[in-house]
Amino acid sequence: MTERLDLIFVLIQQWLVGFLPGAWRPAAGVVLSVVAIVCLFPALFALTTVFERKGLARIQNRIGPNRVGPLGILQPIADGIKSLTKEDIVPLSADAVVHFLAPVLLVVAVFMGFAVLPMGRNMALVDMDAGLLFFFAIGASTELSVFMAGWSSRNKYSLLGAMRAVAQMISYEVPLLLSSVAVVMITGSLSLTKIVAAQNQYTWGLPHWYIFTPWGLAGFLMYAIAATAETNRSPFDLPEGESELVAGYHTEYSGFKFALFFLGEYLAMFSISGLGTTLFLGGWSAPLQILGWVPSWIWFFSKLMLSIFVFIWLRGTLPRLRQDQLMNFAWKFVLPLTLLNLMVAAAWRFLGDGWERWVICSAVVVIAYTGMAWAGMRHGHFGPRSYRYAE
Amino acid sequence: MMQETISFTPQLAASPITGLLWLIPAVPMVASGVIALLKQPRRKISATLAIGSLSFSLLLSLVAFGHVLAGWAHGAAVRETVNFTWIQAGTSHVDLGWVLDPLSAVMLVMVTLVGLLIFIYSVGYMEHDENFTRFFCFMSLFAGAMLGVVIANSLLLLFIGWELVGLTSYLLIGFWYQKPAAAAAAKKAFLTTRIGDIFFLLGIVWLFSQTGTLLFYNDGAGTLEAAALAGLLAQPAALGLTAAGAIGLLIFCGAAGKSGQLPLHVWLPDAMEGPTPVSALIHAATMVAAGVYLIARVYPLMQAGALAGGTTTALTVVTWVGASTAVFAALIAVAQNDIKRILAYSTISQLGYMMAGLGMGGVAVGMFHLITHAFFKALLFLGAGSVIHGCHGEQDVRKMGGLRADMPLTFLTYAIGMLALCGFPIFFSGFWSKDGILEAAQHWSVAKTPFYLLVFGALLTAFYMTRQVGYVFFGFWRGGKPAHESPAVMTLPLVILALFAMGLGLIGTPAWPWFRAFLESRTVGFDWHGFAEPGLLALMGTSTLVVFLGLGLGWKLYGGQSPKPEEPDVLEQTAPLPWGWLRDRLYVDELYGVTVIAFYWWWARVADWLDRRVWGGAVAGVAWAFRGWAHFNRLLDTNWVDGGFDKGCEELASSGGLLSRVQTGRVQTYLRILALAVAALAAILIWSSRA
Amino acid sequence: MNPLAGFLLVAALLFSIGLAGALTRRNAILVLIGIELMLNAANLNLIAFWRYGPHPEALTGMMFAIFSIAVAAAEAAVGLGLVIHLHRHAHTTDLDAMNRMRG
Amino acid sequence: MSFAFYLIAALTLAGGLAAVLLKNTVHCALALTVAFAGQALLFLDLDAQFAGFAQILVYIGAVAILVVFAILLTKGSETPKGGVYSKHWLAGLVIAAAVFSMLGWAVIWSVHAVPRGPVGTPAVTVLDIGNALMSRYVLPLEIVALLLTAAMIGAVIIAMHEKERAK
Repeated sequence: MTERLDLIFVLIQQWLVGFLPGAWRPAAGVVLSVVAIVCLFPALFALTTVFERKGLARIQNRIGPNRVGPLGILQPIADGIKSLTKEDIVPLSADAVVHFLAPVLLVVAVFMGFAVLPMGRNMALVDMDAGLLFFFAIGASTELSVFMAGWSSRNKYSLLGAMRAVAQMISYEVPLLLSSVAVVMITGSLSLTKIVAAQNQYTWGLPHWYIFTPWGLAGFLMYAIAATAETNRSPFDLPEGESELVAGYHTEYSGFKFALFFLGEYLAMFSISGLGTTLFLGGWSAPLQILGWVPSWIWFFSKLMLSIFVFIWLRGTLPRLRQDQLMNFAWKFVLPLTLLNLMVAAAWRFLGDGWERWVICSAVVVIAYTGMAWAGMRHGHFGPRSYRYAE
Repeated sequence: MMQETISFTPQLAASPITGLLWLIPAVPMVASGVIALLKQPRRKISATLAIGSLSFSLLLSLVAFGHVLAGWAHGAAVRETVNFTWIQAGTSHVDLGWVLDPLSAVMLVMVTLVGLLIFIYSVGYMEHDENFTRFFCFMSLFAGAMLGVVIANSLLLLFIGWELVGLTSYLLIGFWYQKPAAAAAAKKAFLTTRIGDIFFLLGIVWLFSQTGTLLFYNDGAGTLEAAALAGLLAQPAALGLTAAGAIGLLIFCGAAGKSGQLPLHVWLPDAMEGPTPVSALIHAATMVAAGVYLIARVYPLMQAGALAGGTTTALTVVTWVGASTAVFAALIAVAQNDIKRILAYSTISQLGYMMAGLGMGGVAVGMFHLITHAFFKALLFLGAGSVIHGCHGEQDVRKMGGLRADMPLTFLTYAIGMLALCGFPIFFSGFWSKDGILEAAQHWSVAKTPFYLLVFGALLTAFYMTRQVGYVFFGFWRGGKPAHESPAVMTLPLVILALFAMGLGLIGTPAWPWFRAFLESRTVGFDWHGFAEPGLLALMGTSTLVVFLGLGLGWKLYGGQSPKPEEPDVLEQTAPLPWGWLRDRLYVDELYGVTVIAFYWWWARVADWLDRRVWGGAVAGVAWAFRGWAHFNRLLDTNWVDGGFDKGCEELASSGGLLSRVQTGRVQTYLRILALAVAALAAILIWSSRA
Repeated sequence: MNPLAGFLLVAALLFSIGLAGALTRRNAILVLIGIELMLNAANLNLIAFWRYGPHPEALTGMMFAIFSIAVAAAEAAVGLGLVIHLHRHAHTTDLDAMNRMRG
Repeated sequence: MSFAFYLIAALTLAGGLAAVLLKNTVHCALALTVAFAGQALLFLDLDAQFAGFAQILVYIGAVAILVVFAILLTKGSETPKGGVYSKHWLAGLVIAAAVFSMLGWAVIWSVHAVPRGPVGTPAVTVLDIGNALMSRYVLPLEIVALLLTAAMIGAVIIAMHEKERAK
């Protein structure tokens, strides 16, 4: 019974496909999975918006949405209807084609990223040999859509926001990639299913998740920072800083296109959290061996929602950074530490199974972090600094 | 065909500590490298690095020493080596390696321990120096190089360390290179020791050509093992020497240079221009002892061919040189007024004792004096440093006085060191080690003169040390600003060294010759009958008498009195002429001045003249000839060739004008031509391959 | 048609398009774009030969293409840096206007 | 020759043509990304998964963005007065056509001479590529690493704004 529950989506898919003639079955299976993803994540998006608004309200000592439906649960439906029925304004001087393509490209690219995420046992849409590379390749193309949106609007706030966003995304993509490479080095594979399988082992009932190793913990911290910046979430939400740039690159978007951007950003958050879960938090594996009977997809989505909660929490807690602080942080703090983490991971790989690797790797990581933080504070890299205006 | 590879595979399965022995010199060297990269203000880090690395070496050395001790306790003579091929050229190869045996183990512990204490002391002594980090960089480098000399199992590795040690000595003597005297002293030390080193290198090359290896011990194939020695003995050299004897003498030349033996001692007193911890570590305790250690290390070679109880030419030379150095330097020390210079001559003298001990009594006798001397001489130098520090840089003993009240701890420890050096009976290590040398001299079969020389030296030693202490610590203060006691970081090493200066004698008494037995890997037991050997007690009595005579004489002349600095010395009043000789260091420097240096001066003049007149004239002649030829050519050029060239150039210029139209400066024009050329080239290729 | 020939022809066409762009456009950046297209065409050739060549397991063509991609990235960075510098210097990116050989 | 190939090839060539022909420079850059994407799809069609994704990551993720930045920094998106094509555009076109005819001729004439490899998809995994990079191709890899570093430093230095030191 538990196995059936575990594989319930796979079984449903097979059952549905069974009605079709044999030649069509593989294609139909893929179409079904795509449809499932395309339906599921927007639903999750709707749920998350209300969750975020409620959560932020709690943090800010407010009530939050409470008019539509019980406790405001139906608020996203109202929002959706509103944005669908609003007038779609395209500025007169805007480049109409590019203006239209930008949100579409964003949403398509983000959806493609979900194709390689294993959301449960045997629940990856495509088990690609170079899955991680695919994910990052697709992720890189979202930068282009951001630029397209900002440039086509013919609005200086949009363009500035877009340039900030692109610069930020490029800068933080490097540590994002490098911290993932550590996992690849240990696992020896770019396939996300294999990465999860490598973590789905237990010693004394405890899982072998990578976050429970020195390099994994350090890598996860760096990954989390880079992911926050990559998705333009607070405290790295400069591209959309409403107090400075109105709303960044989607200032000139309204109605359904704006909703698409909104959707795209949340989907990017989901996919990057899903990847983090897969790389460091053991993917769909249970946190304790005795909990192995719980269906794997429940674990995946619980971890995903936990990450989303952390995102919301950060947004409610931390103030926004300044542009120069943001860039300095990326290149002078996060990047060196991820590079060091690669070496620590290599040391971990070659030090054998004994206790020495725990001691050595932990010591290196702890010393590096405290040392960098100390040096940074001392030389004022993160401290106050006079602002240099963009030239 | 030359094939150079570095393979680092030890040939012998050695114990873990022997395998790790290379860390002992390597760690201070690495520390030195790191310190070299630090900025000057990073005092704390550099001192910590230097002291930490040397502490690590000390720890490892103690482990190694314990390993040797344990092997000895089980009745085995420990001699473990790790050898590897450094350079492979065709079939011949040069091997390096290191060895752990009682000799190297004892030296390791001594060097690291004394070195560590001096490092700690230096933190206080060099506190106000702006080049603090540089100092510790050099000191660490020195420690590493010296430890490399100690563990070397190959004459080549030893020589590498030897030269490095010489380099650091040069750097440290000239540490205050702004002082002209220091810079000159550094150069002098470097050049003088180089003379010995050239002979040493000759000996190494000769040895390599004879035996094909430079390893000391290598499972019967090393140079110090029976097979190689027999081969060397069979090979005659000039002057009735065997090859073994000749090589031994050449190596001794190197040792004499480094250890300041007659006649190459002149650099050592001048080396006192360096900071006092340097004088203590390098020019008293360790580096100068390296020569003695070298002789001890190659002792089988020096001794090769000796009959039972007999001696060899090489050892005889060692003995004579050592004994005469001992007296010679002690005589000069009597008439010196610089506190460090007195100690420097005393060091030379004591090194002479060690050499004589090696020559007459064997490794154990010489080495024992080396070890005890290292401790008490380091103590004396550090005490002198403390005095200088307390007297604000004053070094002239005549301008001190009465310091026993101002610097009680320094006085106490200095007195212990001084008594140990004089060989005050029973309680001080110097007594036992010097006694061993005297006993060996008494029984020497060749001649009795060295014995008398050494006894006289002992008398002088006691005398000049009493004179110095009388001047410095007794009487009344004759300097300017009042003196003060040094900080704890300086006095603590003094106290520790003082304990060693007293206690170390216990391991080498005739009743319990532990040290000797350890070096020779024999069993030992406590036996009062050791004193009952015929003549021993009489000898001890003699030496005690001599010491007391020296002390008493010194005290009578200098104790409690405090002559003014301008006043002539007491001895000078009685015998001004010999005093003058002694004060001017028996004119050795001047002798060199009128012989060696004058010769070089003359030779340089000759070479200069040759350069100017003969070679310069030849060059000028050739130049004249070429100038004539050139004039001729110019005539030809202007009248014949130029016309043709001008015509050709006009042609070129006009055609260049044509070509320059293509050079528009437009990138795309170039690109276009490039593309056309590619297309044409491809067409030609395809067309030609078709046929 | 031979599949290899198809890919090679596409590559040749892409190469020529890139070349035409590099030869006819006035903007220096567009010239660089043309050169990028030419590089891509070359990469396509390499991959096609790898796929349809006799020894795909030796990975030679594939490796060549991967290295070529890396080098192209460096080339683009330096090339665009040069263009920006030129623009700062001459206040134009028009290649026709940039025909002086001296700064 | 599958339908997919023709579709992708058409997409790639259209992207390339647009990149060369369009008036607005930013549109050119965007068309260039289409050509890059089509190229990546061609790589996938050739079973070169790794190269295809690397193509997307490097070209779309980095080179295209760089081009776009360069365009904005040089104010290149404004159409110049004298038209977008150079004076000698006809010569360039003719030469490009000549090169194409040469290449096409060479391909058609010589392609049958290429020895055929094994039929079917070559089983090349990312692991194989990694092993090859770390063993046989390790020297080129190191050289490329050096080259990238040099290029990065060079690009930064070239593009760096030299500020006059007023102090």
